[in-house]
Amino acid sequence: MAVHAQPKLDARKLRGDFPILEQQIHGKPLAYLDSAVSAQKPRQVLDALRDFYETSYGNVHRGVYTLSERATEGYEGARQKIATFVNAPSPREIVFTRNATESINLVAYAWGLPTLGAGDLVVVTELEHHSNFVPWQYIAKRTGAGFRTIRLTDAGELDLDCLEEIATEGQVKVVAANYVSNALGTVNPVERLSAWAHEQGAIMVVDAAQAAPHRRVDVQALGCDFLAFSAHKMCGPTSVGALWGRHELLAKMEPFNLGGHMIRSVGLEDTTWGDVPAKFEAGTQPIAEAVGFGAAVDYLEEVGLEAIEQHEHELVAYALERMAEVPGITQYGPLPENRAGIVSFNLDGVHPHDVSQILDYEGVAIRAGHHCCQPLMKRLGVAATNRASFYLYTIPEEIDRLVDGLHKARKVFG
Amino acid sequence: MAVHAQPKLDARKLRGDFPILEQQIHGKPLAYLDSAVSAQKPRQVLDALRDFYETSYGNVHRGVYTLSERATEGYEGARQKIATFVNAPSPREIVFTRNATESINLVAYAWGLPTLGAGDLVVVTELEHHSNFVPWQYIAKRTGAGFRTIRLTDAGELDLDCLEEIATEGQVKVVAANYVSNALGTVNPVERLSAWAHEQGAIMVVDAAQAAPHRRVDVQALGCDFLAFSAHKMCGPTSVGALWGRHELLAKMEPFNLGGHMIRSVGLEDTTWGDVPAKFEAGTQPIAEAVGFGAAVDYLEEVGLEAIEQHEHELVAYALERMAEVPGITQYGPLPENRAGIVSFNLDGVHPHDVSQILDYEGVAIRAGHHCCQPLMKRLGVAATNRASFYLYTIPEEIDRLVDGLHKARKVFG
Amino acid sequence: MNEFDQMYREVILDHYRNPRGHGAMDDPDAEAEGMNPLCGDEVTIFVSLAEDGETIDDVKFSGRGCAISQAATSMLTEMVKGRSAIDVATLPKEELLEEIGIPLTPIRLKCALLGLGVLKVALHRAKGTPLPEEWAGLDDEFQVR
Amino acid sequence: MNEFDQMYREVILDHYRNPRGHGAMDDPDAEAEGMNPLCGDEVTIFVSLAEDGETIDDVKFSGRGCAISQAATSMLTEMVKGRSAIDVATLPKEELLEEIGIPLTPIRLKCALLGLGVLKVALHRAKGTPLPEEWAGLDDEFQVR
Ligand SMILES: Cc1ncc(COP(=O)(O)O)c(C=O)c1O
Ligand SMILES: Cc1ncc(COP(=O)(O)O)c(C=O)c1O
Repeated sequence: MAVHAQPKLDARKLRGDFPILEQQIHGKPLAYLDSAVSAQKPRQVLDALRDFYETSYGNVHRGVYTLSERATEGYEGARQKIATFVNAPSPREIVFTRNATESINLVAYAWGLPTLGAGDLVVVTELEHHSNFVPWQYIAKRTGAGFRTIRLTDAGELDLDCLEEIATEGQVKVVAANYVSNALGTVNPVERLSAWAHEQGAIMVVDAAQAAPHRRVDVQALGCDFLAFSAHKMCGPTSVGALWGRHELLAKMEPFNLGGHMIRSVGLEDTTWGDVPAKFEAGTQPIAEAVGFGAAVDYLEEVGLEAIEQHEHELVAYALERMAEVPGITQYGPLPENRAGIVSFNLDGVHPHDVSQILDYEGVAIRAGHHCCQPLMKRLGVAATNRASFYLYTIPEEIDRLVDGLHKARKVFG
Repeated sequence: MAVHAQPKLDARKLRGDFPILEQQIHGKPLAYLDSAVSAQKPRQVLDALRDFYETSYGNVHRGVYTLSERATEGYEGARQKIATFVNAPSPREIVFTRNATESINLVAYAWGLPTLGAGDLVVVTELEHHSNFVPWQYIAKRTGAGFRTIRLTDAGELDLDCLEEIATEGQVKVVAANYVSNALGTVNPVERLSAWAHEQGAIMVVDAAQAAPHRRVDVQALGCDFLAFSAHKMCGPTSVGALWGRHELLAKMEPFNLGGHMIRSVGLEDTTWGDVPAKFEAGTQPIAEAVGFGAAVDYLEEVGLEAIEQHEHELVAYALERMAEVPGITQYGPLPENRAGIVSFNLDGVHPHDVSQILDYEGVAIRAGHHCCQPLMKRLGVAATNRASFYLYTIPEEIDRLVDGLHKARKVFG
Repeated sequence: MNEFDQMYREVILDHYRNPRGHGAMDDPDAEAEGMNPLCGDEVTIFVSLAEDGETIDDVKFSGRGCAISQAATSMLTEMVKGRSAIDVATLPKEELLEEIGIPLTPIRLKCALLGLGVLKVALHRAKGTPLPEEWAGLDDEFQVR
Repeated sequence: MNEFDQMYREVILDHYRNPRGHGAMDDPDAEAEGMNPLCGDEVTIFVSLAEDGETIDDVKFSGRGCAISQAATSMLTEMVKGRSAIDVATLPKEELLEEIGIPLTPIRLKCALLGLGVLKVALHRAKGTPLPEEWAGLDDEFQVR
């Protein structure tokens, strides 16, 4: 991965863009270390949203009047920005959805339901978020296809040695994997999985929910067929996400949600579908949210994806080192070299809920739970972990405060 | 100015809440007469959105820290407001969706796919928006169920005389109808349809996308089983809608989208679903949008639904009367007594696109097209109509300007 | 001239009121029918070629629609008569738009290009050649039959 | 006392470190097992009744979880011993919450009520009575087995 000679990002300066970070929690400055679950929003995105509603709001694609044209420009302009962001060959390959979860369900329902059957295999990984696990498990069950998982090594990385065996058990039709694990921060070898999927005659579905906010994602370089991500994890609004898909696949697929806008013509007997991407965008679109998504992508590009990746890499290396000082800590996941800005750990004798609660009293927000990764939790042999995750506005002092809080938790429960 | 009754709502004052209405289009003040497609947003809603993002944003239900708790309160508080708004017996009967279209698809997929089969009938009306027509047609086709439409009288009202005949043609399993037609403004006899549906042993699905913004909707009085609506048509943000459903039906249903949050436990072999409504809210929810939706409902309640209905009734009566003066006009739809604030018409010799374009040059925004009602357009024997639609911020002068614009269009094309 | 007068300038209204080349054709050398899904506007185009099988001898169209779509198609028939089919099949849309000479928003652009799109599909079909890259998907978009 | 000291006050930590009634029971008169789906915390509760078939003679629990859920369950076992089963089956949750005596956010409330929920389900099952309205769906929520 070529990191360009790009200026390092100035997290301290960028924090000024995030109004929410200015507050105190329980009398301490807020240290928001839960960006993997959702990122905070810069003024630039909030301004774009508000400005759109105050000057240009209307429905898109339908009205022959000025507001509707402005809204259409805003919405389609955002589609173009997002296409460029992931290096999609064409903006019509970008479908706006509610979130990464819906993007994946769209593929599972519209591609999977009519395509899969007995003898076919659906392959996911043990490291998946439920959103890239449960839809495939469900659709496999409904269609009679088999369901297999790529297992993990003890280092928390995919064990590709099991691929050969999986291939003997049926016709692999779809491989679904995340690019970056939300629970461990593992960066997965998506290019290799794509190549393997294609050798099997399968499609490759990439869950980029944790990758798109934090590193350069290039759908052409990854060689995948579908890629899903959410705006809210990348400084954008809630309730909008995107699915990128190869045009030839999208064009052949059945629709998913049905209704206004996605049709060409509706008759009592027969209804025909509109073109891609309209075919997949039934009903009133996430208009303002897409505009906000576009503004978020502008913001990330301005900061620089390479700079963000580098910044988080430094933070995670620092965090792993500092946290290792805490007695009774167990850390999960790979070495910093192959890892995004996420640390997952447990503290001996202190339940994650209590860790997280004690940290909240220190103004430090981290997450406790199964992180929507119950198969992984089973693999690790734990019910839950603590997780701290970083973003472009995270500063090392926040990691120091996290470590101080862990010491305090140990003292309380000592 | 010819509004007859003493207005209970001061539209002129309310306009001050809507920043977008302060602008000029082609040098003329904006007259936004396309609220049926989407309503504009008051400052109160935009402030609530911004304030939420700036002070309380976090993911809901999962974090054991302050921001997440605040966000959860905001999100669940909105659910409570919306439940109260439609008089739902319990807030857990409210599912947040992207829009009315998705609410209907949820029922069609999760209830319809596993329930319907050959010999069953799905009944919709000729007056439906595509969003309450195409999902049912599609699911009927996939399951082998029959698909029937309740036809219209020449006055643009449902012809309930055909119900008896329909009932002889199979086992009616679902009746889906809109409460208020977006194309004609017809107010449909939903209570009677609910009663009939239940006599048949069918469920009743109400598309309230055009009703909820404009009149008091009471799910218990309507006697229906599901009710769908969208925030963006009721002064709320885009990308959030709601489905109300009876708990016993929701509890028995399969899920729709699958992924994070909607599960109870995920295993390699077996996955179990969460409770209602979590079961239907996969992935990160429309968090900020729900909060905005709640603020919109507060705004509407403050103005008063009865006052809104009365205001629009006066406007539509005035519009029908004034527009009848225009030579060569054909008006569609029922008498004002049974009609919401929507007028649909054609001007002899002038295509709707041209009418709409000419009006845009006068600052008047109306809609031209099939209004996502192609079956109705076929019934009316036209390809498209012009439609003007009113809301709480509409004033009679805007109708005067519409009429002036129609005279101008006639002159241009005379 | 303000924008309004430009869009509904006299020449557009004249073509709309008195469309040139309006009508049908028996036994055309090329023919196609399409619609603009947004508004349901329909256009059918008929082409007859000269003896050389290359020169466009006559073009006729029928249909219904807004002033822009009907006037643009009417202007188109005048523009292409006497030109070679291959020329017209690869005609840049800018040439027609210049002739129409009015400012068009993206939505009205579709109206203006309906006739040209249908004509291109008709010619490429008759020749058995694929649509140029820029127009790919057009037959789909205008539901050309 | 600030909020922090309240939530982790000594009595809570003491019940967490030294849970009363911790353990299993052979041949209990009522038994149920549940979990908090949010965090995977698990609690199994065993009840033995006195000769009269009504009075709670002994309660034991096993499980794992956060300080709040474990301490609350421990306190609960002390609270209910010697009371009548019917009383406990309809015990208002406020009584337990008062005993716990710390401010609880909605999420921590679930932790605090896990043990009580499981106990109620166990008792109602043993008696064959339905759960009271206020607790309906509880068995579902805590996945009680
Ligand atoms: C009657 C009716 N039903 C359904 C819809 C669909 O609403 P949405 O596009 O918000 O899903 C609309 C709005 O276009 C409508 O007017
Ligand atoms: C790896 C991964 N995949 C998928 C998702 C689901 O994203 P969303 O909830 O925005 O649909 C998440 C976020 O929780 C994630 O971290």
